[in-house]
Amino acid sequence: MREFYLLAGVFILLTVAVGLTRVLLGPRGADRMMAAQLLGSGGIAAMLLTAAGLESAAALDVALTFALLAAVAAVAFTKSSGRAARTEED
Amino acid sequence: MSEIFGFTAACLVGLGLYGLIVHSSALRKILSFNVLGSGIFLLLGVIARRGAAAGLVADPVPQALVITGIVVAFSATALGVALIRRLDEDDEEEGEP
Amino acid sequence: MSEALDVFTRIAVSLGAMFFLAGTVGLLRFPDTLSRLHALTKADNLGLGLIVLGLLPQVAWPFGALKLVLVWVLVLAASAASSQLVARKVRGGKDRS
Amino acid sequence: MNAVYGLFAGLSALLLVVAGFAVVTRRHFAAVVGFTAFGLLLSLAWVALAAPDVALTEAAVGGGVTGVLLLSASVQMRAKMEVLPSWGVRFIAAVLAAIVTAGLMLVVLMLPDEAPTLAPAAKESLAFTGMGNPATAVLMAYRALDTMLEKVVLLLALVAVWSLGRDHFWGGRPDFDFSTQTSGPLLLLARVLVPVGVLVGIYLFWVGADEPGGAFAGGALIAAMGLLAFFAGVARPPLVGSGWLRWAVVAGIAVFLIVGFGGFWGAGDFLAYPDGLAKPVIVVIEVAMTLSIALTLVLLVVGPPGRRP
Repeated sequence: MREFYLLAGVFILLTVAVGLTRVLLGPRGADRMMAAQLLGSGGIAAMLLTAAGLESAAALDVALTFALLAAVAAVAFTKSSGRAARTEED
Repeated sequence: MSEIFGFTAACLVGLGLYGLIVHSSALRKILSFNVLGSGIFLLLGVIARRGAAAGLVADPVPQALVITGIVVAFSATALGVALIRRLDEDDEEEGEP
Repeated sequence: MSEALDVFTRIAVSLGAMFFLAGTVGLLRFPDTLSRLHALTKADNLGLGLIVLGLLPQVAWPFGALKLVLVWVLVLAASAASSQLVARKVRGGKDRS
Repeated sequence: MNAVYGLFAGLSALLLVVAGFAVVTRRHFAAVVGFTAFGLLLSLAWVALAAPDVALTEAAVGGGVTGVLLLSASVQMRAKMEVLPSWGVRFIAAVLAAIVTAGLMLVVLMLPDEAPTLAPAAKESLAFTGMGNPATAVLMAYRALDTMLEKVVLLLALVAVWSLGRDHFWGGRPDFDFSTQTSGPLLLLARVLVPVGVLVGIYLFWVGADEPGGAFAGGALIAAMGLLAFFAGVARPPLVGSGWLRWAVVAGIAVFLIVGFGGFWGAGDFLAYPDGLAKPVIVVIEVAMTLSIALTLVLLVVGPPGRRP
């Protein structure tokens, strides 16, 4: 069962990492930000699965921290990607 | 098995060093420097993991060192960013492109 | 009983992983920003939701379970709000041009 | 165990790909997005290395406040793309970096089989302080002087950042970039998330004595929540000149010093905790430290005063 958790976690991580190519492709700041957001929730999922797989209760707290910071990062990205886009248009 | 991360750490240090040399903008130099620092922290983490003894899964002393290091690295980054901003502002006032 | 729960966990976690795969494919293959946003929110909400659901029977009761649910609720709130922000930004950009 | 091996290898590969992307890409914004993703992966690696305390600190400091800081800097830059030097210079730099990497890899291979460790010594201090978390015990008792000096570094950095402000702005509020516009969803998010986040931050600090957590992780999380409040416009960065702010910023060091000199009188040495009272004294220091850390991190991100008082 522990092996299953870890493999599922690695699978999700690799999947969402492929999605990171959107950061390269763009074209908008919003697209780049969404790729990062997907990596964020994928990372949270992987962290939860790692917590179960390595039987580390503390990893749950790390996941909780991730969940809170993902929101802060998402807001910061949206606000600044709008700014970056505007200055690019200038 | 934690040696895998040791090799990763060595590569991270190399990557950061490369970025530190080739980038011309200060922001990217700071970012590269942070990657380099993360590599060194990771190396300390591997050493801590190998030092498992006395019923502890890892040697807590290097780990505590890394926690302190992360915060100090952040202070340096913040100071660097503040310097960049001020430089930018001064450039703008002097009418440089 | 615990074997049945294990099977339930396996199914739910696998389904969740599939949603992450689908979300990534959508993010890469869908033609415009708003439909990509749709794909992303499915992965966020359902993928993570299914994994949390699958892990619920396996964690320490009640605080572990409480933390798991809290993680999911926080991600839901963040994803809902930032989707709104992204969508407004995209639409606002179109209206202006 | 094969799955653990898979986790280590997969994480390592991802770390290198994402870090490489963040270093090499020419677009500043994409580089910062990549760096934030790197922080997230790094903290997964810390969990895999049995260092949950470091994972928490890395997540809260590396992913959270550093991300916002670099982002605000990248937005301000007028050039959105990086101009790279010629092909030859890049090649030489790559060779140089490869040599350093190879040397470090050799070091990793040559690490002594019987790893030197301070774990037994740390374990002893654990028993003395009555704590359950070895990392916190090291930070607060075994190497407490380092922790105190590190607080001084934070304060000095803040003094340096503030000194970069212009004279006529002195005493005003920092001009934090994107705090101008707000909207419904953002307000709702801030009102829901900030209280929960502050609560989780206090929880992290509180369990830090016995479980992974501690003042740094808790303080950094609270700092990130403060930034979210600024983003949403529900709070404004404080006036740099206000008296309460200065007291709050030095509170951690002040309590540390009082306890330190009190050690001469109570236990015969600087920063020596009296027998049996170690844990309560450490908790008092940690409360002051968490407050100071949270505030200092926020102030470092928002930068020097940029508006007239």
